[in-house]
Amino acid sequence: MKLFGSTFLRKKNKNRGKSTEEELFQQQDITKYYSRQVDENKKHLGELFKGTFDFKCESIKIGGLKGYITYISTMINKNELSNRVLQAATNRQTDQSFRDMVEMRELYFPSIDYKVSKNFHQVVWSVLNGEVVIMVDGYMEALTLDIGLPQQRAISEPSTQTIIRGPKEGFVEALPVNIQLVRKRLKNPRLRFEVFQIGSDSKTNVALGYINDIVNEDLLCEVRERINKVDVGALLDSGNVEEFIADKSFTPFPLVYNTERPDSVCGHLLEGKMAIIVDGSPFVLTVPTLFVDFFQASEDYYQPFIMASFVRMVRYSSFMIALLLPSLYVAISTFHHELMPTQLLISIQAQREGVPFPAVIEIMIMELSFEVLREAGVRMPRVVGQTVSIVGALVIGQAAVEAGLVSNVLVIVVAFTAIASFVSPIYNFSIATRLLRFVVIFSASFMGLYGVLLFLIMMVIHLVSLRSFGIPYLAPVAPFRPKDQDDVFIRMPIWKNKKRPSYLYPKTPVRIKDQYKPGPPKPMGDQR
Amino acid sequence: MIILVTFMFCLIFCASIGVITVFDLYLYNQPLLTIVKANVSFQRGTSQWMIYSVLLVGFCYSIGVDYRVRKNKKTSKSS
Amino acid sequence: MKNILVEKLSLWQLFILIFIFEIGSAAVVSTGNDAKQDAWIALGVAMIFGLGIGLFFHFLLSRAPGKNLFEIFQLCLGKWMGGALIIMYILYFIYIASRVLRDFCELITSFIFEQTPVEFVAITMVVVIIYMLYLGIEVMGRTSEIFIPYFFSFIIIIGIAVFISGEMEFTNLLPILGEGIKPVVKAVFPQLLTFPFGELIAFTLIIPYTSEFKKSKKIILLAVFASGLILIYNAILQIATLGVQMRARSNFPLLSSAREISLLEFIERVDLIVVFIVMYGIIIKVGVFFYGALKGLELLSKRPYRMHVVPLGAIITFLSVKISDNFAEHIEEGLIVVPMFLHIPFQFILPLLILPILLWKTKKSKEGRE
Amino acid sequence: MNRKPFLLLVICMGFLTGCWDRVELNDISIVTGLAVDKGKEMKYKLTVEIVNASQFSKSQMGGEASPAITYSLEGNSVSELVHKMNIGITRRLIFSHTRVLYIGEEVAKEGVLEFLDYLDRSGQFRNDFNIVITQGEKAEVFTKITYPVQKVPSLKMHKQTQSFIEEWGGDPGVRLTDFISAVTSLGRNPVAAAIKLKGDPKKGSSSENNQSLDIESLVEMNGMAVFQDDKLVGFLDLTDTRNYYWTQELKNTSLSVPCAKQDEAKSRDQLFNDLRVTETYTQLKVDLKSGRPVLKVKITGETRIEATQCPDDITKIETYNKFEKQTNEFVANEIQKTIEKVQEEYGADIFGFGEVFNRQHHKEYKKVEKNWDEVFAQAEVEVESDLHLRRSGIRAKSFISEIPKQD
Repeated sequence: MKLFGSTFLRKKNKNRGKSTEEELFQQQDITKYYSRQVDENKKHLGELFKGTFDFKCESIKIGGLKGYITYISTMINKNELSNRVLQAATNRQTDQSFRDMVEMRELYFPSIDYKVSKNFHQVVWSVLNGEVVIMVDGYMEALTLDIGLPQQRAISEPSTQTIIRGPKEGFVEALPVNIQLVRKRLKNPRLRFEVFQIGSDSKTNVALGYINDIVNEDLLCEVRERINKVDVGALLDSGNVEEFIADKSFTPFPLVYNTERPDSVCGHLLEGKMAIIVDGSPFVLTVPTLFVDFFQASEDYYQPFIMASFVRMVRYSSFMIALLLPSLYVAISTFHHELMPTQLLISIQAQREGVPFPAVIEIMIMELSFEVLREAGVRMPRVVGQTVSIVGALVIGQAAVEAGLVSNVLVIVVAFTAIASFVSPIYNFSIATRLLRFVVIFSASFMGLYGVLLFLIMMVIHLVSLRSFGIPYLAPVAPFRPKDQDDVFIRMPIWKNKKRPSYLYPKTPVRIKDQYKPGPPKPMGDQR
Repeated sequence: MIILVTFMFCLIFCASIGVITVFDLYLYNQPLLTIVKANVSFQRGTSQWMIYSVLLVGFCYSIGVDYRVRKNKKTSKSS
Repeated sequence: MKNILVEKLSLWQLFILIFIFEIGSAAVVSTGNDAKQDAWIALGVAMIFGLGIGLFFHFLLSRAPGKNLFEIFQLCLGKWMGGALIIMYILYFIYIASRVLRDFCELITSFIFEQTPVEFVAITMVVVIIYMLYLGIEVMGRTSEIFIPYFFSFIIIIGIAVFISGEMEFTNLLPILGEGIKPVVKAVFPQLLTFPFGELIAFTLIIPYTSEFKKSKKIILLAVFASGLILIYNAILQIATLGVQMRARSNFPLLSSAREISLLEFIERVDLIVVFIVMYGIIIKVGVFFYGALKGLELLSKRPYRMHVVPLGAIITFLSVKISDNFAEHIEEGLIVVPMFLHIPFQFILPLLILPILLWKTKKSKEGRE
Repeated sequence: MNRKPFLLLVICMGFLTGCWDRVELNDISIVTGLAVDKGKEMKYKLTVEIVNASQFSKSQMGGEASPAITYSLEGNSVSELVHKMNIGITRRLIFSHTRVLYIGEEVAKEGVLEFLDYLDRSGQFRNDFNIVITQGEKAEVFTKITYPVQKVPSLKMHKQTQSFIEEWGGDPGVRLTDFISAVTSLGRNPVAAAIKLKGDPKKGSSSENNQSLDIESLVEMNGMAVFQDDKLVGFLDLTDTRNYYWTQELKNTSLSVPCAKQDEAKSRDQLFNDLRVTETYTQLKVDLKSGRPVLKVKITGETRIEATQCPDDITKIETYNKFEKQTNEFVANEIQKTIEKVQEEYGADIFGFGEVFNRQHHKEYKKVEKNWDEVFAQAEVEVESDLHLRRSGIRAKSFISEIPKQD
């Protein structure tokens, strides 16, 4: 399959290997050298941040030397600044001298995260990043102190992937918090996070997380390479990364999984996948992504396996319903009347009596108005949202039928389809079904069930040709791997799930070697 | 040869018309000319215009492919 | 990374492809009518010969490892002679692909869409096949992996459903061999031998590209055996449901028997399920022949076969309509002309003629190496 | 990857499509019944019965219009007439839901093959409609007799035959494919159900018929029609039909078996056991006895007592044995009578003994294949019944045996 592997390689990225602070500022007017004279540095900074009200550069005295403390006041935690930095710097009775910045930090700010900046670009970068820079006269370096960010959103329940049983924590916008949420669950020294800075304007931190002794080395390289190649002005959400690293854009199916749930990310990491956390986005991507991932909710693993398997089957069938039901209605009612039992046919015909549109137009109107309603419902302010749903229910549900514009059966079909399309645990997968549904309706209205079949075969061919980071999208089913079937259509009990999925080629294919199987205690006489 | 795809298309097309003509000759006992005519000609009143247009699409496509191959070769030579 | 990415047709996929290929159209059109109620015996006999045919093709390929049939031709006969032979084979494959496609078009237009022109059905089918082949033979394999459960279970379910509907009468199968072995032999030679089983020749262009050539022998035999069993099951189902005469009169007996299904007063007229089976079978069958022709063109023109997909698809569409004026001609050609003048020479005689040359050549090269 | 050709092709496809076979539900009329009569001037007179679906919608329930409409046309072939019906009918007709095919007696006598070919060949017809021969009246009359519970006449007819087959078995249960394969087979002759009209045909065709308690005209099952090849030769009554069906694939039926053999007594004075046959299996065999075929029917099955008028004590084994013996004799006798009747009156092998003979003794059958019906008419018949009496409802002894004797 050279064809798909090479799609990405073909687009050679021209400016690769950037993303270090060295190349942050390409403008010639910013000097690169950090001067021994602090005043000169101050002057450069002042020029750079001219007109920025929250840029502060205050003079302090440290160890009897003249120095400046520089920061952007809106980016830092002010309490921390005054309590830990300013007090420590000024309250010292004896002014001890120091050899270099590291020593100074040991003397004055022993408990604060630090970095030593050797050039001017780094200083600017740190200031922009919400850190405090202390420049002291006569030294070739500046000290950068990380005193933490100001307020951020508290950890709350994920809004898009709610579950009934299971952890209710969701990711937030801050990268460190998100990493913490993952680390908290996996206390494994081999859990690693690599950081990339992406976006020439935004300089967003992107963390690539993986468990080193599970993930396949080749896959890791591929992912790393692709993240490196991302070339964009600003990364505002993980959605931007998703579009850049996916194998193929011309497909309605999402090739990258996203989730708000830390437990689901951990599950994926343990399977041998990688997580991509983008600063500023509560949606974490996991790659490689497979078709079946979109049918596995994390709740499946917290429920009894029989129930979970059943629910999973329901999900698969509701996917098919959401995709095909309207088109089947169109096909059967306009092409294959013989497929319906006589009584049903008569009653459907009786309902369609007097409806002025052909079935296709009828269903298109209803589906479109449903899409409009859904979109309006999402974008509306919560207060007005209620109104939309009431109007929608009245207009679509009742008035249309009573006015004789659409038939009753059709309302049932559309409603059921709509409900079925909400079953998928991941939102952007249901987008695919929504979009494709119109294509099938179209095809069914031309060619009846033959058209539906043609569409299905085309869709499967398309799905089968998709790859996510080189892994076939339909992996455990096609190519078929009998050993990986325990977590696809049904979920086997947890104690049976001893192997990691082999289609990801994990380094350690076995989760646990133990042959434990739960059961009641053995009766007394039975002990051997 | 530069126009290989188009050439192959024409070759295979003519040859396959030849094959079905031979079979029709065997089955129908009609003069050769009428059979060839029936096999190639466009019958009105049927939907056969569809397959003729598909044939045209195939032909245009093959020309397009040849053109692209040629262009690619030129650029690779010049570089 | 690349070792993960490079994926060849796996043995399981090969198995599925052969399985669907063999059943493909043979399950729908009436086969072995000469043997009357013993058609299933005839199929069984033909299957045993089919195993032999599979072995023979595999033996031929194993003499020149890594080479497909066309490359073997060029090896044995030289560039020009081999090229001429390859063009003949390409024509043969295209012709058969068009015939198979025409079968399906006739089926659709006589059973489901009475008004729709065959041209349209042919075009839509070819578009799907082109799309599939453009993406590669592996995609064909994997698509089949997705559809095989449905394909298989539908075939089995039809039988069970007809049985539950109470439409089967196994007494229709009696008397077994009432008129002796003669009708069976007549059905096997040459029709059944060439029609589903001899057509394996198209796989000589696919087998060399599977992941493990050595094990493929077993797989071929298994697939032929399994598909033979399904065909026998199918024949029994048709005869028991329709009776010998009705089966012989039906253009597409499997569809006619599926029409008898009537369960719970709700599940009726499920012949569309059969249409699905047939449709997928036809797609694979046309696809494999198409692929064979493409491989030949690739070898001759030294261009990647993807470039030829669309033009050749257009030719197949054209031929499938023009191949015969009416259904009677189509059937007559299929019964008289094709087995004698196409199947037997291309499936048996030419490969058999090539074999000694190949043996001699490989022996010589071996000696040369030593 | 170059996607352009596919886009082009898909767009082409979009333009090519003309939705040839598309018919909206609003543009069709569902045909539920077809009636074929002999035409006055032309060969056939075809009557279609179509459902008026608007009568079945919730909002218009109880409207004035009739639930079904019929329309007749004369012509030389059924297939042409089917497509010509729009002379008087607004919508396109679809035949896949045809429930009953009524064939007039006159037409049936002349042969039905000529128009059955259309039904066999056309992909539109399902194989689940009843074929009935109408007795007395013309076939078209039967498509017009309404019934209050099932308003569409043919749906009523279809339901009626289904229930009748399941409950008692007085219908041969013939479908199109059965009929045609019986016609083509040399070793079997076709049959079809027969119906007759009770009451006045004029009154039955108006919906007032539905408003009285005592329905003035009603379609009744009336046994079956026997064909010689494709020509009607006669009718059999309901009991004979049941017996015929028993030799084929009967499931349930009930019997009233006289308790004691009183040859002279009229049935009015007799006492009966009422038995329900719950499961039965019939085996047909043709044995050769000194070169002549002997037709053998073997019936096995289970029965239960539904009611008894006899004073015997049902808790005893002897009683069970006695009843079983009586039943078996009764059944064997009944079926024997029916077969002999067919042999004598029609000489047409409607039971399929010829096919059975072919399967068992292929070579011997080949000799007599051409004149099998004659051989059949002269063949000896042996019927063996082996029904088992299993249980007797929710009471043990009948209260009849408990009544203190008067004398």
